[in-house]
Amino acid sequence: MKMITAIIKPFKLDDVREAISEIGVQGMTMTEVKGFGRQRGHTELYRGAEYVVDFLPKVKLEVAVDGELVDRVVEAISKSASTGKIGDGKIFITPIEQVVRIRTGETGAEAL
Amino acid sequence: MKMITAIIKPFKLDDVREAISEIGVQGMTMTEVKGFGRQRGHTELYRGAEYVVDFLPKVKLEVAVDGELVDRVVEAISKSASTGKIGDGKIFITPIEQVVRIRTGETGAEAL
Amino acid sequence: MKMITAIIKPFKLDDVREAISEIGVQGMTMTEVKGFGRQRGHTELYRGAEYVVDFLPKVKLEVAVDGELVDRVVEAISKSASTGKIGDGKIFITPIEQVVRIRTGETGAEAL
Amino acid sequence: MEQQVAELAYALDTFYFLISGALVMWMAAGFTMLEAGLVRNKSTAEILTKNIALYSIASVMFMVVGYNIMYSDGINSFIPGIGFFISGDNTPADVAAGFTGDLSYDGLGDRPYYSDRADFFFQVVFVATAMSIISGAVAERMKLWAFLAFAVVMTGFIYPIQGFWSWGGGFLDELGYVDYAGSGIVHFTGAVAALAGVLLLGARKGKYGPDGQINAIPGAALPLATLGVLILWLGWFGFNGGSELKVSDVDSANNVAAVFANTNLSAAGGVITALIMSRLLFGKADLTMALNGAIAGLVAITADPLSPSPLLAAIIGGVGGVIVVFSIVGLDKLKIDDPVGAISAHGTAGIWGVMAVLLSNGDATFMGQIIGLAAIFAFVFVTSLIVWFILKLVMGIRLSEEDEYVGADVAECGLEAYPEFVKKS
Amino acid sequence: MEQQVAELAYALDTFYFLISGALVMWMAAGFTMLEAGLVRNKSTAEILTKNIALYSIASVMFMVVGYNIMYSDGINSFIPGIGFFISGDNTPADVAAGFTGDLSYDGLGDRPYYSDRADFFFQVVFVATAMSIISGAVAERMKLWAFLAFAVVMTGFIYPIQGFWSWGGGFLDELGYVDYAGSGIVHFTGAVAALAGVLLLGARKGKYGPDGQINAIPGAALPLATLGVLILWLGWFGFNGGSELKVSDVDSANNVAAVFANTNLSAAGGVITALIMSRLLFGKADLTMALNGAIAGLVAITADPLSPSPLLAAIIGGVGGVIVVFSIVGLDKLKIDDPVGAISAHGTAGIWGVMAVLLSNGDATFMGQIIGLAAIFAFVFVTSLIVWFILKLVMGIRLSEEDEYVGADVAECGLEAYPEFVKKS
Amino acid sequence: MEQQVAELAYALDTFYFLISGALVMWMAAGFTMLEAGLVRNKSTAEILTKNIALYSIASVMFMVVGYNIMYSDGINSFIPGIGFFISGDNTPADVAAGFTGDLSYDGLGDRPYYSDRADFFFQVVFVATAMSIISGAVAERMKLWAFLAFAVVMTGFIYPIQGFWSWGGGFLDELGYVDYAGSGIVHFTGAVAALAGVLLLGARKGKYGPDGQINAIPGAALPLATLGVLILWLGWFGFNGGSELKVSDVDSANNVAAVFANTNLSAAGGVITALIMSRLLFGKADLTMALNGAIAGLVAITADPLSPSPLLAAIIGGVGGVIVVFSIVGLDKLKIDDPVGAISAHGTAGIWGVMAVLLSNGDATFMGQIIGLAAIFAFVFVTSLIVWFILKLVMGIRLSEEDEYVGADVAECGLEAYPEFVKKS
Ligand SMILES: Nc1ncnc2c1ncn2[C@@H]1O[C@H](COP(=O)(O)OP(=O)(O)O)[C@@H](O)[C@H]1O
Ligand SMILES: Nc1ncnc2c1ncn2[C@@H]1O[C@H](COP(=O)(O)OP(=O)(O)O)[C@@H](O)[C@H]1O
Ligand SMILES: Nc1ncnc2c1ncn2[C@@H]1O[C@H](COP(=O)(O)OP(=O)(O)O)[C@@H](O)[C@H]1O
Repeated sequence: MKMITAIIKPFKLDDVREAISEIGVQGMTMTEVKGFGRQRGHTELYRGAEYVVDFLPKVKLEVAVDGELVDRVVEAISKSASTGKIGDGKIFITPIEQVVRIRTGETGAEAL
Repeated sequence: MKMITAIIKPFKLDDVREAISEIGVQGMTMTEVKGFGRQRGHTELYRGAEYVVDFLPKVKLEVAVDGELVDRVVEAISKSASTGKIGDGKIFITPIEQVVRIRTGETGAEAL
Repeated sequence: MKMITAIIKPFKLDDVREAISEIGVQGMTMTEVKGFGRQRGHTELYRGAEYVVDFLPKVKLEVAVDGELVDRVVEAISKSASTGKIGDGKIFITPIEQVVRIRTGETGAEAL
Repeated sequence: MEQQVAELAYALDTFYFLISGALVMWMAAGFTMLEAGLVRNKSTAEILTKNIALYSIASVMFMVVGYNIMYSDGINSFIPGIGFFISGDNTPADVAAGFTGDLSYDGLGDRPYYSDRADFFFQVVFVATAMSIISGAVAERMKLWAFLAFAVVMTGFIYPIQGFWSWGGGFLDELGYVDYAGSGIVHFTGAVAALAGVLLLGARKGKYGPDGQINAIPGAALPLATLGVLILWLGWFGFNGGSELKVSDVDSANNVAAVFANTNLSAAGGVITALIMSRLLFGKADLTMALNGAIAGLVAITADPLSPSPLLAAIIGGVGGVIVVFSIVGLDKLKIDDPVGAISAHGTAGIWGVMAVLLSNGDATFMGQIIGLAAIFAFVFVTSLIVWFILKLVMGIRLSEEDEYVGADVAECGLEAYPEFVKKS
Repeated sequence: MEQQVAELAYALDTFYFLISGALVMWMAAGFTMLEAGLVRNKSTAEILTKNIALYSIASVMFMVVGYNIMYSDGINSFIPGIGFFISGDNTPADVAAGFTGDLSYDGLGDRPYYSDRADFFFQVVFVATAMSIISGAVAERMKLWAFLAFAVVMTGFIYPIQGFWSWGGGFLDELGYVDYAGSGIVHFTGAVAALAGVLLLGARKGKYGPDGQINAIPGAALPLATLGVLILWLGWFGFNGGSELKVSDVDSANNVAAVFANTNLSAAGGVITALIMSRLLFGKADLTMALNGAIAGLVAITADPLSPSPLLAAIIGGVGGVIVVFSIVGLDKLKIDDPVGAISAHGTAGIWGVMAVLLSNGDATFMGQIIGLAAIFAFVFVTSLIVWFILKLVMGIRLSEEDEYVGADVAECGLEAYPEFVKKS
Repeated sequence: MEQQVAELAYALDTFYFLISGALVMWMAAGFTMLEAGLVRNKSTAEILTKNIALYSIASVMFMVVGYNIMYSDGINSFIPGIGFFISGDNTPADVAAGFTGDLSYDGLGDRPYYSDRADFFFQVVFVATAMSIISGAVAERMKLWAFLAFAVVMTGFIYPIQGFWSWGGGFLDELGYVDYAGSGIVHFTGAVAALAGVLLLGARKGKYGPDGQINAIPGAALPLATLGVLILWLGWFGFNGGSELKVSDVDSANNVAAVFANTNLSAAGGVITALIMSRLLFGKADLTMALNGAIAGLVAITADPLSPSPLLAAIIGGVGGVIVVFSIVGLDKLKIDDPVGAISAHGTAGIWGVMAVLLSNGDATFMGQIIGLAAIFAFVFVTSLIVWFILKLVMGIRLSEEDEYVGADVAECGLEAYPEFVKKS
């Protein structure tokens, strides 16, 4: 089982959620984060003084999926989150050793 | 060493924190997240227009624990976070390769 | 490839960001979190009633780096985030199996 | 020229009434902001809805029946008469008829000296004030429609009946109960009805712990609460200043001026002492206590803002500021959960205000003031309790536990007060 | 003494005018808060900027040219004259000259009975009101500077020209169109100009889905919206109350008092019915509908706040509250995107208000009212559309898609309304 | 009838005073909201506390001693006398006694024509205004109780002493210094005391970088700041309009009307030019500059809102709006950290206002105005500096670095202004 963590542009959230759902993934967890990267922030003037916005708003999506689905999910996210412009974000794949569904106590793929 | 990541219902936070503390775990990190899952959102009407709430508020707890404690912590979370209703959440267990306590530079289990 | 996750004190964010950037790391993701640990919260009085603040504001930084850089990044964070006082935070190192840059589809170290 | 002078005086007094009334109407915004600032996010939209709706209901009910009860001829000095809707106004001839050439209060005789419709307007905003006090105390857990049903009865009947006793010429008036602008008749009345509701309703979930601990539930937006208090402060110049009921001669004008100055000083005194008390008791300058201190000062001076010297006015307010802090802490000890401190600021400070009349006003008697308070308490508490109880049976007054957890906003109004802001869970 | 009495009456009427005008000025804050509460976070600072700037532009443009158009001698009863800046005021001699010893309206003759400068002040805040209505309807997607350019033309020319027709003695006045304080002349006018803008501008991105669904875009801060409505409510006492134009005799004073009471009751009626309607239609007590109901009630009574009985006033407002709910839902079906409900509350309810005059005022005729509305609609819609269209060609009126996505605040003002608060993306 | 007419005029003037004073009191809410909107989240509750407390302290101190200093007989024209508390009011006989049958200002003689208590009320709110200016400039880093201690001295002594020089009949009055409602006496005074405090206090941590860069520290809630400015705008009609001190004859009424119109236009001018300047200089329409522009316009016209034509009033405000933008940027270059722009809007624009009197008022002299400013500056700056310095020695005036980091709210008030909202760290 893998955790797919995607950092995406906030306004792509709905597209990505739909793309993933279509594959049959039933759950995901979203966090509002701030990203620092090649896409540079911008400088604003407030009352004549400078104001650097380094960290840009991003959305982090975490989707736990069973092994076989990983590639399809990664592809779905890649496609739906892409604008072709810098700052589109990253996808990280990390191992999960175990999953538990709190309500039922189920574990493994059934818990997803 | 493992990272135990639990997605729970927000109002269970205090119960879970206490349950974990009782086992002797001394630290944890909490993030406010939004979850999408089997527990469906709801539709509201605002000025007569529809308004779908897909993502529901959840709390993510991250607890790094030494190997031997993992099962007890998972069990404690499972019990204290459970309401028996859909949307109770998940627990993910992932490997940690190293931990460092910033203040002292300690590493490994001592750093927790 | 590793994910370096650091929980630090919020006001150290700028220092840490600069320290990491100097090593040549180009990206990172920041989340506002709340931490529970040895650094105890405090009790406030509001209208004469008690008000316990358990969870203290922390910042979580996630930095994906290629193997060779890991130690230098950990060291840079340790130094720049340290105040020597309790609550300075932790650094967790976890494995990443794959990275994808959404914009280009690049994978592995090139995707960072 | 006599007719012209009489008309001018009539016009000035009417205008003065209307502006005073507009300022009191503005107090509705003050209560709304104060309460919206002191409840939690999740109950904010509902408290806003309650406030604008209660004001509207008060306006309509008082027009339909309340005004005619309060200022009825009365079956006897306890039981008022009843009547409906608002009748016509004075004619220029009425005004000129009895004009003696003397503008002073004593020279008025039976002559009407201001518009009846202006009087209605001024009275209508008072009943809304009494009702506004209640919404804060029962906030975050009472059902919206049950509250509004209570508002119908309160503003149409309960308030007008007790109002008849003092201001409509009933037995409290005869007994010499002195309450210039209504520390008792308006503020204490509102607080008593609130108390009855709170007792039946119980505390918000989580407010009191199992082993007796009292948990703080901080208000979500203190700038709004502060704005609310400053609005109330401004509106109170209309509330007290208008209650002189006349401005068109030297003595009346001086009186109105004294009322303005004293009202301001009493509020100031309340802020200062409440802030110092909270510094001494809690170690910090609790802003919310200072805000309640201001209101306590205002309520305390309302029973007689005219007789005290400016210095005494500041002291009366100052004592109110001390009282309100102890009252808030004390009610919490009794597990009476009042999210905004309304029962303390309007009730406890209202009692103090009614008794403080004795400090400077020779017309007031200890017994008169005590009987006034007792009569108001007994009547308002019992009738309110009955009404709350009937509502409880008929439709329920308390939100379900789940609705309370989710918040009254989503449960009752289907929306959030601040939908885009990320909130702590 | 005659001179003194005339002067006193002049002073009282002038003061009454100024206070009324100050209350109307305060409505600018009402619109600002209402709109700031009903747009999204990311458009908040810009809507604040628009509101304070439009009020300023209205003040200056009306001084430079608008006032002289509206109250010009007129080339004929359709085409006003033109003039610039504000001239002097009446002298004590002017005031005393024609004084007949009769203070009533009929006894005034040609004699000036209040300060011309006070009249200017009172008028200037009215034009700002009309303009404020527009900013809400076009919120979140219109370019700031295009909007301000429109404000220059609207407040300098469009509003004054149609205002001349009724209040400047033009053909609508001759025709017997009755509109006491401007349900049509101010509110409907603002709504029509807004409609023209909205039609050219289109809806906010995401408001209407591809297969006809209507998406809610909740307002970001309902306490501000509620405050805004309560401010408007207060300000409306100046708006309607001042439109009697005289308070200094018994009849005028009674009239002003009746206007205050009716204005209050009509707003109350609108709140109550809009709340009940939203409960019936949507299952929840939608606060924002109650707020629009209050405004609809206020707009509806504005065309004649004097003739109806208090009960009828509450009913007129109540009907307004029902109408506004259906209008908001209806406009959404037509994909006319009005973030704050301004077109419904000021336009649809304005039509109702103008026609409701027939219920109680014998001077009004069905044809007169209809022609009044038609003339205002035709002129304001066409001229506004032309101006919006020219602006579209010259500088563009709509934000780029990216700027709209990022939000007008950052795009136009370079700052955020709530920079430190974490917001949902 | 003579007595009646005199009484009516007295009543009207008293009522006018009281309403004006109530509007000025309302400015306290304006400053509170403006400052709460322009500081950061973490200092918001404390700035609210400061504002409500300073108003209260000003009210009490001015009653206890300030009023009697300012309007004392004076030892000489530099040194006022002293006295305590507030004495009685005029009798009807006093008012009637000297009545000549002439209501105009010139006909008054020594006769009292309005209530002394109303005068006290009107004056007391002015001193609160001066004090309010200071709280914004020292925000986010000054200790609460040190600030309140300064308020005691400022409102009890410093302000009254310099006020005595002009309005109490002291040497500036004799010298012909013209300052109608106090551009210098109130606003410049407040700004100068603030400057002294800021110089001793230093900038907020992080405001100025090590290599000279100036960092923006955006205000947390611009809707509140905008509301604050609109409140101030409304209140200013009382501030300037009431400063005519009389409304009861044709000339006075006209004057008050001219003051209302000019005050409004000057504020409007300030908004427009500040907005354009910020567009030209910074490329964006900086809302906060427009807000400061409004205040600068208001302050600029305050020294003479009567003499200028409406057009000139708009220009005077417009120049104020330009000046304030450059002043804000300039002070930042000098590392004088003023979170809300108070020193620029009240100080720099205040200087401009005092000098702009020369444009239209023949009574003013260049030397008189300059000496007025110099005297105020010298006295207020030196005395304030001394008081701030003593406070620094005795109790410290600056928050500890940690408290400043955590925020004054938690450090001083033990609570948060918006506890439930998630904020950026
Ligand atoms: N090394 C990294 N570790 C963690 N997050 C990263 C890293 N690099 C980039 N990110 C995240 O991805 C986002 C996009 O990266 P950026 O370099 O701006 O553009 P791109 O994804 O097009 O290369 C960043 O805002 C940040 O949130
Ligand atoms: N595959 C997944 N990956 C990541 N988070 C998930 C996943 N599935 C569910 N979650 C999280 O768990 C929460 C609860 O899941 P849900 O399916 O609603 O109910 P249950 O936990 O009872 O099965 C979701 O709101 C979401 O935050
Ligand atoms: N076991 C843990 N798992 C996850 N996060 C932890 C754990 N222990 C501590 N933390 C995080 O690190 C922060 C600092 O820890 P704390 O024990 O207070 O001090 P220190 O880092 O000095 O030991 C905590 O606030 C929490 O966010």
